[in-house]
Amino acid sequence: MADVTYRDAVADGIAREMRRDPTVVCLGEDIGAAEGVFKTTVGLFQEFGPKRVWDTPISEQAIVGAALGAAMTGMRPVAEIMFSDFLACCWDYMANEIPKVRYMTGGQLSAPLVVRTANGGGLGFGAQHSQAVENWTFTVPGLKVVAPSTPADVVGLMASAIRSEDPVVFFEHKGLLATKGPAAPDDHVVPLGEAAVVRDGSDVTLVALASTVPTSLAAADVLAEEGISAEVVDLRCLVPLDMRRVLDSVQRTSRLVIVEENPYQGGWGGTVASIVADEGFELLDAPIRRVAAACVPLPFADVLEAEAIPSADDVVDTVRRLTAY
Amino acid sequence: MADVTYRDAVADGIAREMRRDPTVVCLGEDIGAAEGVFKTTVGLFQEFGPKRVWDTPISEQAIVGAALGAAMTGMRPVAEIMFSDFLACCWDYMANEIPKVRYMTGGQLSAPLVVRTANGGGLGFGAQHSQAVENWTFTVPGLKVVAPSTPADVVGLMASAIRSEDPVVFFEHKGLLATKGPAAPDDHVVPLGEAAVVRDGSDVTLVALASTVPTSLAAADVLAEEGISAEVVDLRCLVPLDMRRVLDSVQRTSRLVIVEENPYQGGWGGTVASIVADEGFELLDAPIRRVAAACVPLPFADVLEAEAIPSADDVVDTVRRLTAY
Amino acid sequence: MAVSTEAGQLTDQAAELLDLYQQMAVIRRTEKAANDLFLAGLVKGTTHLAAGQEAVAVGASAALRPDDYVFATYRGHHHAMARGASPEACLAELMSKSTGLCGAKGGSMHLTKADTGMLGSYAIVGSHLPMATGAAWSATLRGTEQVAVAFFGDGATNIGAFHEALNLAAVWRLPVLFVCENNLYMEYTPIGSVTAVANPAADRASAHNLPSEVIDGNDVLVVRDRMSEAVARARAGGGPTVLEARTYRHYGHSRTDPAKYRPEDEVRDWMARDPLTVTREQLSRLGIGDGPLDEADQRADQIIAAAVDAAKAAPGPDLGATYTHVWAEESTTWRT
Amino acid sequence: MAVSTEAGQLTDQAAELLDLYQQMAVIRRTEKAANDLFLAGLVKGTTHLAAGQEAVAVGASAALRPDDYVFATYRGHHHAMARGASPEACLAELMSKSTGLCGAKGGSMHLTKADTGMLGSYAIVGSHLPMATGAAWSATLRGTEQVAVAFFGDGATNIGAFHEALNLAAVWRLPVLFVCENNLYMEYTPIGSVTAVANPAADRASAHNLPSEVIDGNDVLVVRDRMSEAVARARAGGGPTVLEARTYRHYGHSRTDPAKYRPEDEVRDWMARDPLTVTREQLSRLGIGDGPLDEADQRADQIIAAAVDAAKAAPGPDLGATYTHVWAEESTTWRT
Ligand SMILES: Cc1ncc(C[n+]2csc(CCOP(=O)(O)OP(=O)(O)O)c2C)c(N)n1
Ligand SMILES: Cc1ncc(C[n+]2csc(CCOP(=O)(O)OP(=O)(O)O)c2C)c(N)n1
Ligand SMILES: [Mg+2]
Ligand SMILES: [Mg+2]
Repeated sequence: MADVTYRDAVADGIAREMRRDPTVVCLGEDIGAAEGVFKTTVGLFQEFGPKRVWDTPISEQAIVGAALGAAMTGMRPVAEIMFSDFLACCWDYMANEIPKVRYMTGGQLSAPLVVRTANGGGLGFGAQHSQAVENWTFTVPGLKVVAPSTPADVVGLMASAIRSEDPVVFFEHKGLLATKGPAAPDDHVVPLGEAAVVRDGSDVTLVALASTVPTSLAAADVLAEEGISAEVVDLRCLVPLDMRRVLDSVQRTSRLVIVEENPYQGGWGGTVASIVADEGFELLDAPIRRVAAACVPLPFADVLEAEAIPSADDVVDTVRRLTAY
Repeated sequence: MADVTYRDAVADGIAREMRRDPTVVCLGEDIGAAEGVFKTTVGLFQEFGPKRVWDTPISEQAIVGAALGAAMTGMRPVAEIMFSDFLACCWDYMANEIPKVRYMTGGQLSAPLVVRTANGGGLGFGAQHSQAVENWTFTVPGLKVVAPSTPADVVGLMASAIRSEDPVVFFEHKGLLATKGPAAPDDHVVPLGEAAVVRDGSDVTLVALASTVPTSLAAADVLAEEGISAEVVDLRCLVPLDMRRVLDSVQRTSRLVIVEENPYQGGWGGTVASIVADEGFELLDAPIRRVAAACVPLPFADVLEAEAIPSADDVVDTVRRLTAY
Repeated sequence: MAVSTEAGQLTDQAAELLDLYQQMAVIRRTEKAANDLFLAGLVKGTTHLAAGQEAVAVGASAALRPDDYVFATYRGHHHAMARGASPEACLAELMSKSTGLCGAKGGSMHLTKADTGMLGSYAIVGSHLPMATGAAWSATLRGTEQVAVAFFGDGATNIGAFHEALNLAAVWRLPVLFVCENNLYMEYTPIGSVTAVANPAADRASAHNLPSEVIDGNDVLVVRDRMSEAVARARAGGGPTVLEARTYRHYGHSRTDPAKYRPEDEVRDWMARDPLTVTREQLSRLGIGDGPLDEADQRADQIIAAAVDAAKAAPGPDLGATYTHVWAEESTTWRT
Repeated sequence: MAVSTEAGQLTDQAAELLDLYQQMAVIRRTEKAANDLFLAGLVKGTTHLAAGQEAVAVGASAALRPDDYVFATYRGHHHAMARGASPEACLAELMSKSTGLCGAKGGSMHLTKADTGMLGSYAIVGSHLPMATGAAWSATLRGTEQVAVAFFGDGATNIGAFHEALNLAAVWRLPVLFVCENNLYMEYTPIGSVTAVANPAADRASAHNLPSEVIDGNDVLVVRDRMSEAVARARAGGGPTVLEARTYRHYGHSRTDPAKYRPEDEVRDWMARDPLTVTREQLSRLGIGDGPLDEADQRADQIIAAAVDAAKAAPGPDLGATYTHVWAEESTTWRT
């Protein structure tokens, strides 16, 4: 099978579920006839028509609020929030409503919905269109958080996300949209909460997510030339978080570097690090290191943005120093 | 001097700055003649009148958005968001606008404003009125984050917050409002970013914030009876984060327990833990432990809420097991 | 309901109105009980009583089908009960009992009875209007001819979600009713002092090309009839309506608020227009004397007395309940 | 500006209009240059061109005092330039040069010139309306009689912040102008298909008890005059006004969008009403022939050619700039 883009995998992943389940409906800004600003909904309007693919006004609260109301009443809405930065415009729904309805009604209601969003930096979109905000959603009990790094994972995790009885935030990384990988086979389903060891290694564990997976793999290539064998774990989800695979890997490597696109303070890697510093304390032969973004809003200029966001070089440097420890 | 309540200290702290600086103005819902839902603005409307203390509609975006516009143009607004859960209703301003204007304009604009908010649980207000969300703000570069635990610190940190040229989110813990402590002396100013060692100890360091300071102190009392000497560090601010004092303390105690009211996943303690697991790795004689809330929306019933939120008993248990390590 | 009167057999009209009175009387007493229990320390946290606003809930419910959807606010006890929640389950919830509507995990602000279409009470002002819009959207997608109703306060009309919901509902022509209970105050602040228009909800409807009306929210028949028209229009594909029901709360905003900020004569005038009084007068005009009404009051007293006893006797929740209902599968945790 | 015409000395009226034309011509060419530079790969990220909408910015600015405040959107190049930003500084910003308006940290979507009252361009739709409201509030608090203006698109009228700002501004009677540039489209979707009213901004003003008007946004004199009235009212304490200027963008929404979703005749009609053409015709009616206009065009060409050269020649930012302007004191970091 020919390789496909991550971008096309998004539309493919949604379309597969829409074919399977008539209660799956999409809503968002410019997702219909216009096929999405990122072209991640190409073909959906044509195949499924205006009763399944709904264009909305610029009303992020209404979008996810309506998705919640529909999810409570028998539908499986897939809502697009165009850039993940705009999750801030409907954060009340993301943090206070969607993840809490099941709990605060004592299980009477549920919210089987997906909020998809284009996430992350590296494209020169400036401070308000470039953030990697998986860590925002990570703070909220009741949300499942998915952030795939390959086209096949996009399809397989989209299936799980849409089928999930729990609300899922699905982060599609803007920097990966044009990347290619093997197409997902028919009926491909990747369960939520299973990390993937995408490269075996023995000297250090690199824990990565979405864009930092290719970053870490590139770093591992460089390190391999220097004789350092890095294992790369793609978390794929933050919730459920597959700490078993991380701890297994650290058991073998005894060194841990976490590679995050979000800033260090408040980043998801802090939680991963703290679990390892607790439950994996005896496995460690060296300090835990985190390669994360600088504590700055993201600058526009590409050279500055590259400086702010973790690069393969940053990972290589960190691992080099750590293995020398 | 007689002891004062934390609640009264809030109004006192604001009033002191309003007397000092005529550009300080307050806005929020029911803060004027009604003197605030939590009575944390008592006396302000009477002393300073309607040109300094403004009642707003229920429009959280307009409140903090207007505060930002005013801050850019010569005022020092102090905006109240009634419950910190409602920061979600204006999260775009908190995450994308207020902290980024200085940076994305290359330093042309600034946002010297304070957003005050009643934070935290333990009062049976249910899932949407009880969260401790300092960790939300911690994820955002450009925000300073303050969460005092005593009346005197409220006054001293309020002075620094209002005088700061940077935006500050000021968390007033609902569970502490009725607690008492020594009044702040005249001209009391506590610099942002200085943690306080509120109890000396030698066996373990407890790092705490706001409500978890009394929790940790209570735990330390119990532990002392068992011969375990716990040092308690009150961070007072998350940004700037005083890691120097934390690392100093761990150097002496070689054991670290972080006590947080927010849930474990995405909690601020992850960042503290990861810094110590990196820079303090050699100081540690035992795993780092975090006592944090369960990954659940907060339940209404008091017994359930108490189960979800860290208690002194939880801290005692954790320390006991850790010192036995 | 078969009730005998001084005058013998009841007309259908009178019987129906008497039934509405009975419902309101039960709600009124539940609110009083909630207040008493709060003052006695048996209800924790906070509570927002709807006494005085019963006619909105009961009148509106009378216009709905059993499978229609209702979304309410933290001031939502009356809506929960009008949609079938028992006083006992409501009071048990307030008293943190395992028999509570939400198993004591929701509390006063989140009363929900999903199996009878009461899809929750929400405590962030305005947040449920988009949800009701979405439920109406879902009804059209599924072709069920259900309608959804969002009840909200006057203060909610100043928050952005209100407008986003109205616009989306209008553009998609959804079967949703936006019913404002204008009780003249947000918390302690008169609504007029923070709102640019006189009728906070109705005067905003035209901004979204929606029909609207200001109605007497203390007259249960007016509410029922205006709602019936709007519901019929919505069910027939005619889109949303904004109704603004003027009403008044008898207690303060929440908890122990004595509501001192309200002018005495305003309180007096509105108390004279208590929806229960209004309905008694209407019934008397229909020839129903005090007998059946007193009977209804007594029945309500008995129901509430029994409800309070049962709620008091019920057990508290298991601690294990803290960890359930976070995820669909109880076994799931956030990490492995 | 002293300009000689075929007919000799210019009237004041003509001189002023010629100046407005000159400004628009410069903006037009800056936008064209930005597009060319984008296609040449010298502008990264994204850019939203305002070509076609110049009359709104230039006409509105002509009605403002130098110390008034302007807030714009990601489609804000014209506002930045109308408020004194040089084409060179704008293009340098787009080209990631250290000489850019924001030192290459903002980019196309965040052009700002605070020292001349252009308080920024904001890329989250609707977010700046509350900010402008706050700046107007600040002006009243300081007693300066400044006004604040928020420019925004038709699509922005459907987001909650729009309404929150209008209501607060109305209740506090603030000197703020809400100026909608209705260019008929949000991104690729016709505004009418997602908006419940025909005039997205003007038809919402009454929901907040504000005066409003739909005006010709391609006629710089109309914009100037209607703005002048609204500004005078605001300065005199008469409160906010909503103006909806109908206009059209010549390019697609952003980047390389070919805007294929727009009907050909719509494009043709609007291109015929290009604000530069409209102004040329007005000037010709005032007796100004092609000479001064061609001169103005040539001057604009020269300015832009020089600006492009200078921007190209300018150095990129130091990597150290990544870490500055996060905090007031450069020394501060988030931790010790
Ligand atoms: C977004 C948000 N802001 C503020 C509050 C705090 N609050 C709770 S009720 C209330 C007043 C609401 O007034 P109204 O909508 O008129 O409803 P009523 O209480 O009168 O029924 C406020 C401000 C809230 N719950 N949510
Ligand atoms: C809150 C938010 N939602 C979505 C977007 C993405 N977006 C950018 S521009 C735009 C269309 C805006 O349309 P309009 O307000 O008419 O302005 P125009 O681009 O036509 O000038 C959208 C949807 C955004 N920037 N912010
Ligand atoms: Mg009210
Ligand atoms: Mg537009």
